[in-house]
Amino acid sequence: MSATSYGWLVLAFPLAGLLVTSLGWRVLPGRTAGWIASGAILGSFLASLGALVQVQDLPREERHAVDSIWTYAATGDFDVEVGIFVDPLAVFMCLVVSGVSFLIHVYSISYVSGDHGFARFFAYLNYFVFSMLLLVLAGNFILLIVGWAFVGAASYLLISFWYRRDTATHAGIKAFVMNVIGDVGLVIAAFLILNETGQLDYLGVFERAPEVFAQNDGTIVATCLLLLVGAFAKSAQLPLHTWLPDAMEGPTPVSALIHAATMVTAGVYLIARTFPLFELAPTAADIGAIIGTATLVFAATVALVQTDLKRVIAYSTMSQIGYMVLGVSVAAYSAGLFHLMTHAFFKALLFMGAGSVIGAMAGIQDMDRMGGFRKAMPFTFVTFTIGALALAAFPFTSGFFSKDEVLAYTINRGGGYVVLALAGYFGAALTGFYAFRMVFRVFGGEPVPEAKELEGGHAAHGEPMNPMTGEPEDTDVGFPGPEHNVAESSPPMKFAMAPLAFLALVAGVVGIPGVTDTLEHFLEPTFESSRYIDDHPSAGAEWVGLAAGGIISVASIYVAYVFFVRRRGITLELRDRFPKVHAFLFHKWYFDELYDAVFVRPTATAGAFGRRVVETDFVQGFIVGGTTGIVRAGTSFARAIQTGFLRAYALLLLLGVAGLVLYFLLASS
Amino acid sequence: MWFEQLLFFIAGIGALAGALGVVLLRNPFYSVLSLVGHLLALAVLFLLLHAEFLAAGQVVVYAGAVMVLYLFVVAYIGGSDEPLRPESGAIGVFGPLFAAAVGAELCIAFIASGLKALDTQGADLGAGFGAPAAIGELLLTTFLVAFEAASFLLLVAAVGAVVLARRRRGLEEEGPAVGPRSDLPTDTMEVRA
Amino acid sequence: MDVVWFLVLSAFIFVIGAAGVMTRRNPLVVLLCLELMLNAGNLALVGFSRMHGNEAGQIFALIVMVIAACEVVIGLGIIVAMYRNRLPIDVDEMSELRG
Amino acid sequence: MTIHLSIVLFLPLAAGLVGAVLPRGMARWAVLAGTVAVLAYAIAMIADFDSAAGGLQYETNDQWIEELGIRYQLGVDGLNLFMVLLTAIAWVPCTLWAAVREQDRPKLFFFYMGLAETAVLGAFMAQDLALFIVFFDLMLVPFYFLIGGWGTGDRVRATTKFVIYTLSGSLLMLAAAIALGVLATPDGGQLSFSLEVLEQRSVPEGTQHWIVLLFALAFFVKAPLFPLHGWVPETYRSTPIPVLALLSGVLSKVGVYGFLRIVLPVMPEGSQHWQELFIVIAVFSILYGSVLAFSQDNVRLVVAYSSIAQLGFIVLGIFALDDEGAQGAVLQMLNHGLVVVPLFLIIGLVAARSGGGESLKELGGMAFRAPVLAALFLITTFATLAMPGSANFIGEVLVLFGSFEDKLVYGIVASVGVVLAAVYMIRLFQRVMHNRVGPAVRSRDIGGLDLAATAPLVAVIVALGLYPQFVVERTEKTTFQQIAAAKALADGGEARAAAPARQGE
Repeated sequence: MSATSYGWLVLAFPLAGLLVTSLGWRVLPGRTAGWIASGAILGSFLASLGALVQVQDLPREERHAVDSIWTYAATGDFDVEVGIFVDPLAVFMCLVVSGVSFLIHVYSISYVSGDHGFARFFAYLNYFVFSMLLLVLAGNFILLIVGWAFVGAASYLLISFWYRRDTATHAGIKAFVMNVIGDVGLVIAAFLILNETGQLDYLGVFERAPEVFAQNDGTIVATCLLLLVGAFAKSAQLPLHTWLPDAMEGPTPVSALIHAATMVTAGVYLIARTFPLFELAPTAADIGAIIGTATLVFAATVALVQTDLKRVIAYSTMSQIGYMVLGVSVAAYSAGLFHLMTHAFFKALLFMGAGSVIGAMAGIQDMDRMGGFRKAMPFTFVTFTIGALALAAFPFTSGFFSKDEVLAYTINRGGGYVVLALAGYFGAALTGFYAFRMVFRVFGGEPVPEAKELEGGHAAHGEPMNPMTGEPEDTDVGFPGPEHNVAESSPPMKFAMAPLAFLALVAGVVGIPGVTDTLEHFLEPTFESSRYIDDHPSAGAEWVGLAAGGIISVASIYVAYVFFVRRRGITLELRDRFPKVHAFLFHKWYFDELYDAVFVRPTATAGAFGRRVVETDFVQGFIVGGTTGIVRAGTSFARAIQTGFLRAYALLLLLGVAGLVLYFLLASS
Repeated sequence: MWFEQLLFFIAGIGALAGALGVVLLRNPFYSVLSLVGHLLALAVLFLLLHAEFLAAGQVVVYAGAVMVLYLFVVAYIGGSDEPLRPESGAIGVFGPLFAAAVGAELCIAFIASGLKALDTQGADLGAGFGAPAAIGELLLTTFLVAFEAASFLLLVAAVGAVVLARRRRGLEEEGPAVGPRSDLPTDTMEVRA
Repeated sequence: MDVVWFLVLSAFIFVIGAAGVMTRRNPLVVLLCLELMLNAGNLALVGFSRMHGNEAGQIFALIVMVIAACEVVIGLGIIVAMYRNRLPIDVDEMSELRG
Repeated sequence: MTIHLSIVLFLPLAAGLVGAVLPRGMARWAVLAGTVAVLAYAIAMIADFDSAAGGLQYETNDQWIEELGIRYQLGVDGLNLFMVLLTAIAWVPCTLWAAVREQDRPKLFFFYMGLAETAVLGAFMAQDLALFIVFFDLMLVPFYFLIGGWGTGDRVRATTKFVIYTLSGSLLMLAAAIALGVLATPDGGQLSFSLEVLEQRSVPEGTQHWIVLLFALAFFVKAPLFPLHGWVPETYRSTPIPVLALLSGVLSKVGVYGFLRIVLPVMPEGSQHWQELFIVIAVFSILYGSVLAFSQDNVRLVVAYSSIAQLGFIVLGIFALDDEGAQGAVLQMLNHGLVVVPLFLIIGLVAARSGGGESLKELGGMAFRAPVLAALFLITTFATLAMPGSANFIGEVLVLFGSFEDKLVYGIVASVGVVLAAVYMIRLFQRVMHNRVGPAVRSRDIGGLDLAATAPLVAVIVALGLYPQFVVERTEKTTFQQIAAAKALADGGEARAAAPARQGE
């Protein structure tokens, strides 16, 4: 079988899983739906491995394959096939997506086992994985947009999975709309590409682009900026990030899968995929790098003060994606993608651990209420800590190699990029701090009642309530289900977390500078047309960077240790001393308030204005009123004539006859 | 030739007089009789125009049958005089005025301008023009549909008239309670039970 | 014999009928006046038929007579129904069509 | 296989007449059978249709009123092929929907349904301007009675408004059409309203201006577009659901179809003259409809205003005077009809589950006890907001691409409408299906017969989303022909020279 055949298989498995679980929701007993869905993703993962083997068999300079099954739409210049494009980048993404997805599917079997929407959940998950793989494998921009929007829709559905919660549905609509903004950006970008190159297929576009665009041509910069709009909306970068923290309303496996490991990194994939365009538009690439850096610092600062466990991880996700965006924007493609992979492992792991803790807390997500879970949940504690270490780039964990590779490449570009790299190191310091803030506050300290209860072997049972608003849940439906599962008692959860913990620790081996560099070599065929392909820092320089990163990481973890273990009151003191700073960070730099004032309210006001003034006064009053006024005047005239007197009608008739005859007389003479 | 012209003038004056009689006589009974005279005069005119079948039909069906129906109805509801009340309002003034205007226009059209293109002496007629045989043949060939439709129309009209004029019990029983309305002007032709 | 004179005559009869329709209030007489107008039309039709030497005009006149008969029958039926229902027999009183 | 368009055309009316003489209970099934037969015939026609041929197929061309040059001329080409199919598809579920519910005076109701289908099919298939107008106005008659006789609420007012609006529009169009026919007749030529002939004749440019304007007025009212949509709120509120689905899904297309069939090919100069104005109206309708749809409380009105926005997109695509734009508009005409019909049927189901409440405040939380209904609604919602992967997306993208080509600014402003569409449609779905259960809501899943009415439509939406090329390849040839003359003008060329020679000339 060829690489593309495997590519189609990769897509076919989750699609089949989607159809089976969605159409068979009434007949599938117990947890069957979950196992079917997981099996489908496993099939997809195996097919990705097959594709990997096949791609590696291709000659190095021709290491990509295209295939299409039917014409999607073709008219005029617009010519789109349902086609896939398989190359090392796509295979790499497929492996990451399907692999992590498989583990999260298995995790979910336990996590949502008590939920009324069990089959629905897995149908959505399979739909999501299908969409994500479609996005990754798409062979042209239109199909990319299709996958792009599909993951947005799946994300919407899963965020508002517990749809009786107002907060969840609000978060869902917010995420969806932000994503649609990104879609529109992509559509316009696709138009510009089509208009200039006459192509929509990747290969054709990349081939034609250097011929039609001058370096930093206005059109190509605009195109790339529009691509960035799409990428940033999906990857929650400034200023289109506000939906991601709210998206934590979804069930925790969803946060792990979509809002940490896969979908939100699609923007990084997009930039890497369209790198020939970005290299023609360095201005746009620089803007991308700057925004990535700004996001990573911004999100890290906000993560310092949030108390909702999942939101802290969400802001951490934004921050880490900032690193990736920075990486792919400074042409460190394999470094950015390397970080994408390791981040998928450790962030999924962190979310799973958080899910386990939230299960133990019976749905409560507030870190202020947590503490001392170390003894009650040893497995969760160990895996969560491994995740936090990798996030903090502790030496020789996976995050250590990937993050520092990004920063080393950035420094290597020299000039202003050094400033960006320094900001990156600053962000790294914050990262270590907030990562271990979580660890120490959740697992350290005195055990809270729930932790004690769990130590005694009883899972806590809380009143079902919305963790955001504290409102009681709609128990008629039972969302999100009365049962809460913790990893310690659920083999599927353990089964999912253990491999991820292992990978979070050791996945760095594929990218040890000067030693392995496996990933870089694997991805090279995709990026070999890049002008920066041979432009990488020496192994020595990278090791210097690694050493700096390691020191920063250890130091920041130590500071967290001091703040949260040794001298516990210090954070409160800081908060009281700098209340404005705290409020500023706690309110996430007031972005939500700003958008509310700038976009939401004016639209709503315009709607109200339209309804009250334009509709009533202009349309109904002026136009309708005018029309009906004329009609009414006409009818009142007619009424005046319609006396009901027969003879009056006869008179009018005769008048008409007289007039007609007169007309013909005059006309004929 | 002079005979035809003489006949035309006599019949024409008769027709006009009959028409005026219909309009001007106060008693409906006399109006009907006047119309009968008018129709007979018209039949003569038809003869002058070589429409023998039509003239016969006019006399037999129209003046004979239809007018008898009129007379019956007049007799049934009582043909009281309609007083020469001075017409109030515009209709009384404008009605005849417009009528006169139309008449004047038509006359201008006919005499002065309209028919110059035509041979006013009329076309040469073949033998049997307007004879029953010719008309009958036309009716049963070219104008068959019109003929059948007309017959159907007559049937419908006959049934309709029966339905309209039949005695309705419910109304009859309610009827006497209403009685003649006293607020009506007494000069209209009113039902007097 | 000039056909025009027949037409002029028909015009006069028509006008007299029209004036009658408008001035008389007894529906019976109004119907008679309508008859007058129809007959005027007939006369014109027959006149034209003579002029063209085409019998179609006479057929038309015949059909008009049929229509007239129908109209008379229905009209008289209505008048009788009015009489039975003790309504005033006056066209000015029949103004249910007022808008 | 020979296809006789007259059979397609008069089959529903015949079914209605048959239903009128059958016993009370049977009328509905007679008309339903008629609509199914029309659908079968339409599908056979699609299968038989030669997409490579550019001109009219299955043409019927007879003398009708010789003195006025009016011909009974029917024909199908790429432009109206799918409009005929849309009509055929839409009528079946709506009739079925009505048939499984108790109706007052069922014979009359279903007779009007049949008559309405005949009228709409006639308007789509007519190739003679006068014939088009006859059917265009005939459409009004059954809908007038259906709304006035079977509507709810203040139906008299609604009907009156609807009739006054559309009638004044179509009267102006009648005047314009007569003027067009007469003025286009060369000295000594035979008066003709046949579109083929009119395309060859020309009317002075100054005259074209006002004739196009009058046509546009009628079509904009029918569509409806801002600011001629004054009849929409009341009419939509009062119309019975199956009739409303047809009114919004199919009837609204007749107007925009008229642009492509009549206005652009016959009066290219006039169309090009008003291009800017019409684009502004279209863009404004997109924004205005979207914003109002966002702020409506009544579910029907949300969809009503969303239709205004969608029709704005279609008009934008047409008057972009670009191949892709026009192709997108044609595709979108089909797509919009296909999504609006199930949308309104679902709204009917939803209202039945909330004790008749159609206000968003009274609705909510239905999904749990009605998962299948929710799934159907969800797919339709996504298709309506033109999510990539639906045929609507391809339609909208083509429209936008077409408008970007020459009118980049308008296109970008219009793309704001895409975002707003996401807002109001998701809001609609969410407020109905999600959130807390509304006070009067008694949710239950969709019944078998209603499923039979809606599910096939949803299946068609999904299928088209997978393979929009099915429509595109059959329509594009004719679509390009229809706009060729006006497009050439817009590009600065000569209209008549650019129009490709039609077949049979």
